[in-house]
Amino acid sequence: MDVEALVSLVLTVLIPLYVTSFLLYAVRVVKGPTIPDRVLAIDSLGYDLAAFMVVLSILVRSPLMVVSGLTLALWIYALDIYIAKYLEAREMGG
Amino acid sequence: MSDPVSLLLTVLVLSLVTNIGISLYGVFTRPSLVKKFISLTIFSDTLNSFAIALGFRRVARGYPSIAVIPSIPEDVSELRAAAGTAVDPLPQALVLTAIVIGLAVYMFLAGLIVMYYRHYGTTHVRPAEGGSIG
Amino acid sequence: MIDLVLVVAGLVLIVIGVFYDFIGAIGLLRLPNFYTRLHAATAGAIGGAVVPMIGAALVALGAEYLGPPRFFLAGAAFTSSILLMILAQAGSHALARAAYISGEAQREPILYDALREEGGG
Amino acid sequence: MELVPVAIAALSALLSVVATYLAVRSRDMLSAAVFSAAQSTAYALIYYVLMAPDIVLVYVPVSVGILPAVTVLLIKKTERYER
Repeated sequence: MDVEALVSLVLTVLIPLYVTSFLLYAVRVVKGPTIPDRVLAIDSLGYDLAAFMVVLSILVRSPLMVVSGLTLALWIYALDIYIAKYLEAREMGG
Repeated sequence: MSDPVSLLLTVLVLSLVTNIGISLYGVFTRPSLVKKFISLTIFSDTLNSFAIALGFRRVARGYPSIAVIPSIPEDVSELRAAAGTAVDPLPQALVLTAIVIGLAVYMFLAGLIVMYYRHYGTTHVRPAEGGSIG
Repeated sequence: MIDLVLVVAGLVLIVIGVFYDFIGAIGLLRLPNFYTRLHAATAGAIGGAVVPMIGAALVALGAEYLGPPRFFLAGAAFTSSILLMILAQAGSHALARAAYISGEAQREPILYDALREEGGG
Repeated sequence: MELVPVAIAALSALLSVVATYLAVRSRDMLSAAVFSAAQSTAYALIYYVLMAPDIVLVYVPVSVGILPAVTVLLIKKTERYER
């Protein structure tokens, strides 16, 4: 078995597990009772989506597409900081 | 329609059409200006994704690649083979400009909403039409 | 031979990452409280994003059929994993501190509140 | 080979429909901003699978990074709950 067939087979088998975990994260985004729960779920979803983009760029054989995964990993945590600053400034010393 | 790939692409386009309907509902009927702002951003993003979906193209075998030719081709047939497996790069260039200009427009709208709040004391649209919040 | 070793090691790391990802998703869905969900989310971020990126870098170094851009893929994935290892904790820490200070999340099942004894967050 | 990425794009579009509906219907503006960020993440995955990585490169900093900042700043300057 050559390298290309091995990599394609393993990554194709792994795709449904990734999609299932994304659906579970999305359930928590929809269901989350408070704002920090939703922000936390979107945060984890973004990190795993960045890893998934790197894996998918190997699977579809175009390695230049990895830059979008890097950008998503660098920017998705900014939402945490904004929401945290808003919640801290609203009720100080609670 | 029996082809599963075209069925899935149909599902994608119908979902985007549903998004356009929901966001236009938000722009037209929600009373708060901030909610109109959020719905307008969603509407603009959905229109951009229609342009991207227009440039997607199915190739004979395998998955299409991005339109990058890393080395100078020797003759025309090599260039034709590279162009035959790539998606259309022109809608991507147009959408790139649309996203950046849209950001400037949203900044201006945010400034206008803050001015509105300082003048009327609320973000409800009713006082601008001459009525009162009831 | 070294190519095959690199590819197999990278695939093993990717499989471990998918396992962590799945466990993190189930934990984020099933755990009862915000502060316990924070633990599951951090495990999902480090084990589910940093480890598969290093694995993808190893696979790209070993797979010769991807052509010369595979070195770019390996470097970008490795840099991204290093930066993610720094940034994920910063975001989670800021969010937990804000949720504690503002009282947004319920902190009911608690044994010992050290932050309150020190006089607020 | 072609089926897997297109299926991911269709699933991501369905998730974006749910996020858009919740963003329009919720009465809390901060929650609407968070749902708008979720919709932007789903759209980033759609753009990626439709082979436009340069669009993702611009769309992610603009629509995941800067637009929630503008929206949260706007909510801070004005009011949080819709009447």
